[in-house]
Amino acid sequence: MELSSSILLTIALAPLVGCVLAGFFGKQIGRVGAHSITILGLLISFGLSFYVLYQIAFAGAPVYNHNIYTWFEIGKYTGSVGFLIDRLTAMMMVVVTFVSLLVHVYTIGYMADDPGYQRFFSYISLFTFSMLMLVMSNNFLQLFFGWEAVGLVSYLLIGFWFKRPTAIFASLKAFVVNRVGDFGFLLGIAAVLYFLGTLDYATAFASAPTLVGKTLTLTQNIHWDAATVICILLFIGAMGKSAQVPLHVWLPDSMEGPTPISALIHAATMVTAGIFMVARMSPFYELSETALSVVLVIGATGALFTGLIGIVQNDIKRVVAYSTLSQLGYMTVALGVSAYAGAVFHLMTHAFFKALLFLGAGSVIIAMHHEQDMRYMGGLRKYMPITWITMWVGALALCGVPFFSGFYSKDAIIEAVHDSHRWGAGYAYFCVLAGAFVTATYTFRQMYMTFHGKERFRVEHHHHDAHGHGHAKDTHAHHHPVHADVAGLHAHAMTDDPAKHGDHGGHEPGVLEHAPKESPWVVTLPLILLAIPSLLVGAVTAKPLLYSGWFGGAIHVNEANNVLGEMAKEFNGWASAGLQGLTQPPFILVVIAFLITTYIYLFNPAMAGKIKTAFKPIWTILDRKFWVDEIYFAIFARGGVKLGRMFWKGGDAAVIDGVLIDGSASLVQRIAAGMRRVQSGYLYHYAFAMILGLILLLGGYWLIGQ
Amino acid sequence: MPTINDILIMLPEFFLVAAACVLLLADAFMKPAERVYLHWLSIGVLVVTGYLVLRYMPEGEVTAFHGMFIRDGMSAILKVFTLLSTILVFIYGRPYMVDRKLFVGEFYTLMLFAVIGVMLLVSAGNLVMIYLGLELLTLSSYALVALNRDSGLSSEAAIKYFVLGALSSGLLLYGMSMVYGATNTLDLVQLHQAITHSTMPHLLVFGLVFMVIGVAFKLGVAPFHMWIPDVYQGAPTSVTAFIGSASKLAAFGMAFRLLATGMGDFAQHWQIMLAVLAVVSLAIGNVVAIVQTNLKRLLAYSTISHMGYLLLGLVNARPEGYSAAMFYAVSYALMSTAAFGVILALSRAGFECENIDDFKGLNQRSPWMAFLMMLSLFSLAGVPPMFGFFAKLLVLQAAIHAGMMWLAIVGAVFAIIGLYYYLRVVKVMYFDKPEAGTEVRLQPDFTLRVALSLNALALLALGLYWGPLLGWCKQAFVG
Amino acid sequence: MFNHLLSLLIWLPIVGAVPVLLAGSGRPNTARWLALLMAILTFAISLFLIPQYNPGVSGMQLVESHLWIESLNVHYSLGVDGISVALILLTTFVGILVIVGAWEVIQDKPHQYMAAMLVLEGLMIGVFCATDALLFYVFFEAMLIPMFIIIGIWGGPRRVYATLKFFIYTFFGSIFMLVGLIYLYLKAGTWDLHALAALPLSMTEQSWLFFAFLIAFAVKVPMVPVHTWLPDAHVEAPTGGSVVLAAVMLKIGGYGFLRFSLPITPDASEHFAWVVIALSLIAVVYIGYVALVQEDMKKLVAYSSVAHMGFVTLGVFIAFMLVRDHGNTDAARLGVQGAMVQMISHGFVSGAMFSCIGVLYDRMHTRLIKDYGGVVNVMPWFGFFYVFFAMANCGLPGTSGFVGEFMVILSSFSANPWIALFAAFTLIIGAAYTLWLVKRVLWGEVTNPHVAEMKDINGREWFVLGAFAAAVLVLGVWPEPLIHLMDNSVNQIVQMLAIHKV
Amino acid sequence: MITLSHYIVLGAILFCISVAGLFINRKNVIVLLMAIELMLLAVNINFIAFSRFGHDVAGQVFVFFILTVAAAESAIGLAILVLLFRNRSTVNVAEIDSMKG
Amino acid sequence: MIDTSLFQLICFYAFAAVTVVAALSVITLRNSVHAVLALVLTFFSTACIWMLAEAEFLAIALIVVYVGAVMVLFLFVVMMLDIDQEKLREGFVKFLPVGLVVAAVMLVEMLGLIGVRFMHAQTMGDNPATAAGMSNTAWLGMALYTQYLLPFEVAALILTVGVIAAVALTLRHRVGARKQHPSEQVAVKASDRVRIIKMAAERPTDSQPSPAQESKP
Repeated sequence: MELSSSILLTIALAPLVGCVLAGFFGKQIGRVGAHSITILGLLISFGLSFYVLYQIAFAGAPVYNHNIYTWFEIGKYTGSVGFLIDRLTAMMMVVVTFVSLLVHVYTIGYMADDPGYQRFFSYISLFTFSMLMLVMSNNFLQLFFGWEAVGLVSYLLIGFWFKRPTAIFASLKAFVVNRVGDFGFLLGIAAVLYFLGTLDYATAFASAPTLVGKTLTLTQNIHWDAATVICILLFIGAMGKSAQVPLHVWLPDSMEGPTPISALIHAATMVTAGIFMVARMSPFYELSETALSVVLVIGATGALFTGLIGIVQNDIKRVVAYSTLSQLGYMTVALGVSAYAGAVFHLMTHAFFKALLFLGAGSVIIAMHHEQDMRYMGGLRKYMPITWITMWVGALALCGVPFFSGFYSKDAIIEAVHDSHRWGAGYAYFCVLAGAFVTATYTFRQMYMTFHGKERFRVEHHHHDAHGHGHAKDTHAHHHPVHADVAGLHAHAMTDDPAKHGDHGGHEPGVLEHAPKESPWVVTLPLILLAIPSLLVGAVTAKPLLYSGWFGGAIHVNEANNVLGEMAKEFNGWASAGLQGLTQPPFILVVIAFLITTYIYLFNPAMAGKIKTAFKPIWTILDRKFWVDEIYFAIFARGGVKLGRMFWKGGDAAVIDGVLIDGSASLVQRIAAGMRRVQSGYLYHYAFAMILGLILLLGGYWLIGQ
Repeated sequence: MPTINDILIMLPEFFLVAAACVLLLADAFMKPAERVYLHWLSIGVLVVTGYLVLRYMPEGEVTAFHGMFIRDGMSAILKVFTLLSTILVFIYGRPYMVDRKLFVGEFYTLMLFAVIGVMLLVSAGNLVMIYLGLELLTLSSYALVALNRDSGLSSEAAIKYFVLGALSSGLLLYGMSMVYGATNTLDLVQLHQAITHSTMPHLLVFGLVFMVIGVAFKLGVAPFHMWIPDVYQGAPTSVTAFIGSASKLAAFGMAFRLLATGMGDFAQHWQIMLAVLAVVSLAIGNVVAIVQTNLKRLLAYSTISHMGYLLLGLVNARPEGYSAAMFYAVSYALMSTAAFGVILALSRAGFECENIDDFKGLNQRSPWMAFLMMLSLFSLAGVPPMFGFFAKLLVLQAAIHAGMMWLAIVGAVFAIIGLYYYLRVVKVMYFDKPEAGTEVRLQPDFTLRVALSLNALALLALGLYWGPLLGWCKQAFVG
Repeated sequence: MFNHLLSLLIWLPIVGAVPVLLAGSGRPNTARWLALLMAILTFAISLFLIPQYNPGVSGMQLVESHLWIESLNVHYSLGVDGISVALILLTTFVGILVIVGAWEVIQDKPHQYMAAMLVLEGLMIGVFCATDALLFYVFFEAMLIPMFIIIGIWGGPRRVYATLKFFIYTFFGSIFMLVGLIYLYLKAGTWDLHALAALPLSMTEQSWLFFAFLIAFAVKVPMVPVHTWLPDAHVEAPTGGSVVLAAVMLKIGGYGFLRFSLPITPDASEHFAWVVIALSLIAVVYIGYVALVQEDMKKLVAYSSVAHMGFVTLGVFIAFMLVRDHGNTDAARLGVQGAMVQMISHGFVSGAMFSCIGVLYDRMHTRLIKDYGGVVNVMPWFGFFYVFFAMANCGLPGTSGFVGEFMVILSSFSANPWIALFAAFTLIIGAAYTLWLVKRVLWGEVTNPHVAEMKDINGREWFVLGAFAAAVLVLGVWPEPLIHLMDNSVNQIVQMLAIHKV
Repeated sequence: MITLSHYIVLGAILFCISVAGLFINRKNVIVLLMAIELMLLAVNINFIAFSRFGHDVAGQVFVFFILTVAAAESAIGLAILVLLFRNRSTVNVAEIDSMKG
Repeated sequence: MIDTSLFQLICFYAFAAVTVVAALSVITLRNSVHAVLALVLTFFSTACIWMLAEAEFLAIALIVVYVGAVMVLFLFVVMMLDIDQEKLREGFVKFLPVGLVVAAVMLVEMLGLIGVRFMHAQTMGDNPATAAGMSNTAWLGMALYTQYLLPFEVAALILTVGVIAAVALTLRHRVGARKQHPSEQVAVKASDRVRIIKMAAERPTDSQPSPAQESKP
C-alpha cells in the first residue's frame, strides 16, 4: 500500500503546529498547555512514524517519493518540497520522534522552574519539525533547508539561557562553525546541480554513474574528478553538522544549552544528520575512493583524539559531549569504509544510549541543583538509584560491552575497518581500537566520580526555608555555573581550579541547600524508556540492519567495497556474536580500562592527581583540547575582526572615503580657495585677466596660423 | 527713406520708446506716494510691448531700416522672455526698492531703456546696431548698478562694471573695425556673404577674436567674467536680477547675431574658441562658487558656469545648437529670476538677505519660500525633472552632436561639482536651525508671492512639459 | 482605469503628496492619515497588476505611450514586465510600511516627511515603469531630491554630510549615463529602450557606454568601491529613509543593469563581465569583513546590504559567462532569477532590519551596538522579529534571504567553481556579522539601565515588522509564484544576451 | 605715401598703449577712463582708415556713433566716479577692493 | 617741389609721433591734470591725422566734441575731486615692466596677425566723398540720415540715457535746500491755497499750522 502524503505531512507538521502554538501563544495557554500541545504533536508524529516504519519495513509499502509542491522552476532546473520515504528514512523518523518525544516529557521535569518554559517547548518542537524535514526530504534543496533549520534551532537552544555570556557565545560559535560546513555543503549541492542538472535525489542517484570521467576544471592544469569534488564538498557539510575534526569545536561548547537539548540535538539526532546524509549519498561516495579515504581519516582522527580530551573533563556534560564527538568519529569511520549501514546502525544505538547518558546527566544536574562539576559529586547512587542504574546501562552500551546495543554497532565498525583495504584504513583501525580503550576510560571515570566513592558535596540549610522551590524563577539562571573565563568573546576553557567556580551569586560550589534526591517521574520515565533500547536494540536489530541489506535501495554499496557483506558471512546471530565479542581486542581494552579506572577512582583517589602531575604536558594538551579553540579564535575570530578593521579603516575610510571622496572634495575646495584669490577685487587684475585672455586667444591663433 | 512698413515692423520697440519717454516725463510730475502708479504703468507698458511682439510674431525673417533691424523668430522669443523677466524683476523688486528708498522713477526709466537696448540688440542687423543696442543696455545697466548712491559697494560695483565694460566694448569695436576693414561692410547679412571671398581672411579671424571677447564679456564667460561676482554682489538685488536674466538673453542674441548671422561661415574658427572658453568658464564658475558665502556672489559664479553650458550649445554652430543655447538662455533667465526673486522677497528694510547663512532654517520660518528657492536651486543644478536639467540635456546633446564628446564630458563632470554648492544652500535652508538676527520678511506682498510662486513652479512645470518651448526655439532657427 | 494603470500608480502618490503637504504642520494627524490613505490606495491599485499582467507572455505589458517632447522624440512611455511588476509591488508594499513606521516617530513637520515619502514612492514606481531612456533617467534622478530632503531634515547628527554625499555620489554616477544616453539618442534617433537594444554598436562604443552605465548603476547598487555613500546615508537617515533606501532604491541599480547594460551593450558587458563579477565577489568577502567590525547597527546592516547586493550583480553578470561561454541558458536564467529574487528579498529583509533598528533607536536614541545588550529580556516580541530577520539576513533557508543567494551560488558554480566558492563565503561571514550583532544587542544581561526601561513593540510596530516577516517567510517558503511572474521576462533578457551586436 | 598699414599700425600702437595703461595704472580710476578713451581713439583711427582706403562711408558713420556714445559713456563714467569718491573718498584703484573672492 | 605724398607722409609721421608720445604721457604722467592735457594733445594730433585721411568732419567733431566737451568734463572732475596725487603714483615703476612686456607682446601678436605687409600695398586712392561729388560732411550726412537713420535715433536714446543716468547718480537733494517742486505746484488745488482757520475766541494761540501749509512755497 502506497503511503499517503497526508500522513507524511502530518508527521512533519504536527510538531510545527505545536511549536507555533507554544511559541506564539505561550502566555495564553500556559505551561501545561504548552507542554501538552507539543507532546501531543510529538505523539502524533511518533505514532505515525512508527506506522510508516511498519508499512515500509514490514507491510511492504513501496518507497514513497513524491513532491508536495514546486519551490522553483527555471528552465530545466526545478526545486521542490517533497518526501522520500524508504527504510533509512523511516528508521530515522522513528528514532528522531522517539527521542524527541522522550525529551519533551523529560523537559517537563528538567525545566520546571525555568521562565522560558513555553519557549523551550516551542523550540524543541521546531527542532523536531526541522529534523523531520531533513530526513524525509527527497531532494537537496529541502535537505539543505532542514540542515540549516536544525542549525537555527540548535543556535536558539544553545543560547537558550541568553543571559549567560558563555551560552550566547557558544550558540554563536556553533552557528558559525556549522556555517563553515554548510559553505562546503552548498557548494556540493551546486556541484551536483552542475554535473547532474537536478536537485532530486532519485534522478541524481540514477545518473550518478555518469559522473565517472567527468572533471571539474579549476585552473588550466588542475582538473578534479567530479565525484570526488561533490563528495568532499558534501562531506564538509557533514563535518560541520556532525562535528568532525576540525569543525568539532562547537559541540563541547554547545553543552551550555539545557541538558534536554544536549541529549536531543547534540547527541541523538542533529549531529548525526551528517552521517545520515553521507549514507543517503552513498551512490556518490561509492564513486570516489579518494573522498571515502578522506572521510575515513577524518572520522578516525576524531574518534580517538576527541575521546582523549573526554578523559580530563570534570564537567559531567562535557564528558558526554566529548564522548559524542568520539562516537561520531566512529560513525564517520564506518562511512569511510563503505559500511554505511554500520554507520546508521551505530547512529541509532548511539541515539538511544547517548540520549540516555545525557538525560541521566541532566537528572544528576537537577539533583545537584544545576551543579555540573563532577568534583563536587560522588556517591550519588544511593540518592538516585534509577538514574544510577539507567546510566550504567548507557555507559556499558557506550563502552561496547557485549550484548549491550553499543557493542553490536561499534564492534561491527571496528571489524569493518579491520577488513577494509581502503587507503587510511590501517590508521583508522588503530584509532578506533585505541578509541575503545579511551571510551571505556572516560566513561568509567565519569560513572565513578558521579555515583561512587565519597560524597564531595555537603548539605547546608540556608536561611530560606522553602527549600528547592525557593529558587525565584527569574533568578534561576544565575545559579548555573558560569565558567571561569567568560569575558567577552574568549574561548571557553575549563581550568582545574575549583575556586574559580565560586565567584557567582554567593553560591559556593559543592554546597547544596538540601540533599540530592531522585528526579520526578517525568525525568526517570524517559531514562527507563531509553535504557530499554540501549540494552536491547542492538541485539534485536543487528542482523537485519547490518547484515541483511535491510536498507535496500536506500544505501548503495559497490560490490568491491562491501565489507559488511563480507562480515555477514561470519555473522551467526546476536548471541554468538556477543560471546565472540568477549574475546575480541576491543573488549579486552575495555576491561583493561575498567580495571585501571576502578583502581584509581574507587580505591586510590589520590592516584588521579599523581598521574596528572606525572603526565603534566600530556594532561595540559588534553585539558586545552589541543589548543584548537585558541588557534581558531586567534585566526578566525580575532583575525577576522582585525582584517575587518583593516579593511574598514584602511580600505573604506582611508582610501575610498579619505582619498577618493573626501580627498577630491577637499582638493576641489583647495583649488577653489586658490582660484578665488585671483578674484582679488582689484580692477587692474580684472583688466589684466581680460587682456591675458585676449593675448592667449590671439597667441593661440597666431601659433595655429604659423 | 523709411516707410510706414519699417515702423510697423518695429512697432513694439517704438511703442516702448514712446512709453518710456512718457513715463520719464510723468515721473517728473509725480509725488513720491504716487510712484506706485509708475510701477504698474511700467509693467503695463511691458505687457503691451510683449503683446505687440507676440501679435506680430513673424513667420520668417523681415528687416527694416535698410537691414538695420531684423525681426525674426529668435528675436521675438528673446524679447518676450526679456520682457517677462523684466516684469518679474519689477514685481519682485518693488518692496526691496521701497525699503531701501530706491523706489525712484529713474529705476523704471533706466530699466525700460535697458530693455529697449536688449530688444534692439537682439534684432540688430548691422554692426552699428549691435554696438548701439549693446551700449544702450550697458550704459543703463551701469547707472542701475550705481543706483544705490549711498552704498559704497554699489558704486564700487558700478565703477568696476563700467571700466571693464568700456574695455570690452573697446575690444569689440576693435574687432568690428578689423572685420569692417576686411569686408568693407557693416551689414551682417552682407558680412556673411563677404567673408567667404574676403581677400583678407587673416584680418577677419583677427577681428573675430576681439568680437568673441566682446561677446564673452557680455555673457560673463571666463576669463572675461571678472566683473560678474562683484557686480552681482554690489548692485541692488533687483538690478542684479535684471543683469542675471534679461542681460543674458541679450548676450545670447548678440552672440548669435555676431557669430552666426555675421560670421556663420567662420564657425570652425569660433567653435574652438568658444569650446576653450566654455571649459574655463565651467571650471572657474563651478569651482569658485563652492567657497562663496554670499548667495548673490554664489549665483554670480553659477552664472559663469551656466554661460559655459550655454556655449556648449553654441559650439554646435548649427540651428540645433543655437536652439539649444537659446533654450538654455531662456531657462537660465527664468531660473535666475526665481532665485533672485526669493532673495528680494526675503530681504527687509535694513537687512539684505543675501548671505547663505541668512537662509538658515528658512524651511521653518517660511516653508513655501524655502520650497520655491529649492525648486530654483535644483533647476539651476540641473536635477531632473526641473527645467534646468532639460536645458543642460539639450546643450550636452548639441556638443556631442558637434563631435565634441570631450566637451560634453567636461560639462558633465563640472555639473557634479556645481551640484555641491546648490545643495549647500538647500542644506542651509532645510537642515539648519534658524539663527537670531536673520529674521527674513515673512509676508512679502501679495503680487510678489503670486508671481514668484508662478515663476518657480513654472520651472517644475516646464520641466515636465518643455516640448512646446523647445519646438518654438527650434522653429526660430529653422525658418 | 486599466489602460492607465501605470500612470495612475506613478502619479497617485505624487499628486497625493500635495494635500498631505497642504495639511500643514498644524494638522499632523490629518497629514498622516491622508498619507496612509494614499499609500494604501497605491498598494491596492498595484495589486491590480497581478491579474492584469500576464506572466505567460514576454515583453512589455500595460503599455502606455504618449509623445512627450516631439522635437527630441521623447516619449512618455510606460510598460512593465514581470521584473517590474515584482519591484513595483515591493515598492508599494514598503510604501505603506514606512508611512506606518513613521507615524509617531516623526514629530517634526510630519506632513513634509509624509509628502516626501509619497513623492519618492511615485518616482520609484516611475523608474520601474519607464521604457523610455530619458523618462527613466528623469525618474532616476528626480528620486534623489525627496531622499535628499528626507535624510537631511530628519536624519541623525551627521545627516548633512551623509545626504550631500549620497546626492553627489549618485549624481556623479548618473551624469555619465546621461552622456551615454545622449550619444545613443543621436545615433538611434530615439530614446525607446527597445529600439536602443536593437541598435548595432561597435565594440568601442559599447565599451564606453558600458562603463557609463556601470558607473551609474554601480553607485546605485552600490558596488565596491563606490559603496561608501551607503553606510553614511543609512546611518544618518531616519528609519523610513533607510528602509526605502535599502528596500527599493538600491534595487534600481540592479534593475538598471538589466534594462540598460545587458540589452544595449551585450558584447561589452560580456567582455567586462569579469570586472563586475570580481567587484561583486569583493563585495561579498571584503564588505563582509568590514561589516563584522562595525560599531553602529545601521552601518552594519548597510554594509551587509552592499554584500547582499553583490549577489544581484553577480547573478546578472555570470549570465554572460553561462550563455556565451557555456551555452547554458537555463543556468543563466537561474542566475538572473536568483539576482531578481535576491533584490526583492533584500527589499524585505533589509527594510525589516532597518525597521528593527528604528524600533530600538526610537527608544534609546542610539544606534551604537555597545549601548545595548540583553534587549530580549525586556522586549521578547521584538527579539523574535529581530532574530527572524537576522536569520533571513544570513540567508537561512525558509526565509527569502536564502532563495536568491542559493540560486546565484548554484548558477555561479556552473559558470566557474571559484566564483561560487567566494560567493558562498557569505554563508560564513554573513552569519558571523549578523549573529554577532544579535548576540551583542539581544542576548546577555541587561547592563544599560536605559535598556531595562524599554517597552516591547507596540501594535503599530508589530504591524510593520509582522508584515515584513510575513513577506520574508512566504517568499522563503514558496518563491515559485514570484519566479513564475518574472520567468518569461528573465528568459527574454537571457535570450537577448546570446545575440551578438558586433 | 601713406598706406593703410600706417594707420593700422598707429591704431595698434595706441591700442596697446591704452591696454598697458589699464593695468600699469594701479592708483587712479580717472587714468583708466582716459585709457579707455585712447582705446576708442585707436578704434576710430582704424575705422576712418578702412573707410578711406575702402572708399566706404560706413566706417566714418560708425566713428560718428562711437564719438557720440563715448561722450555719453564718459558722462556716466564720471558720474559713477563722483559717486564713488563721495562714498569712499578715494579714486585709488588699489583701495577699491571691498568685494573680492 | 616737395612731393605731396611725401609731405603727407612726413606730416603723418610727425603727428603719429606726437600722438604716441602724448598717449604714453597719458598713462605715465603723475599728475592727473597733466594726463588729461596730454590726452587733449593726443586728440589734437589724431584729428590732424584724420585730416590727412580727408575725414574732415570727424576730425573737427573730435576736437569739438572731445576736446571741447568730454575733456573739459574730465578736467572738471579731476579738479573737483580732491585727489592726493602723490599717493596715487606710488609703486608705478614696479608694474611698468610687466605692462611694457604685455603691451609689447600684444603689439607683436596684433601686427603679426593683421598682416601689415599686405596692407602696405593699399593706397588711399581718390576721396570717396569727392568722387560722389560731395563734401565729406555731406557725404557723411547723406549716409546718416538715410541708411543709418535708425542708429542715429538710437544714439539719441543713448544720450538721453546718459543724461538721465548722470543726473540720477549725481543730483543730490540737499536737506534743507530751498527749491521748487514743480509737480506739487502743478498738482495744487484751489482748496489748498487758502485755508480758513476758525479760531476759538477764548483760546487764541493753540492751533498748529498744518504740514501742507508749511511745505507751501
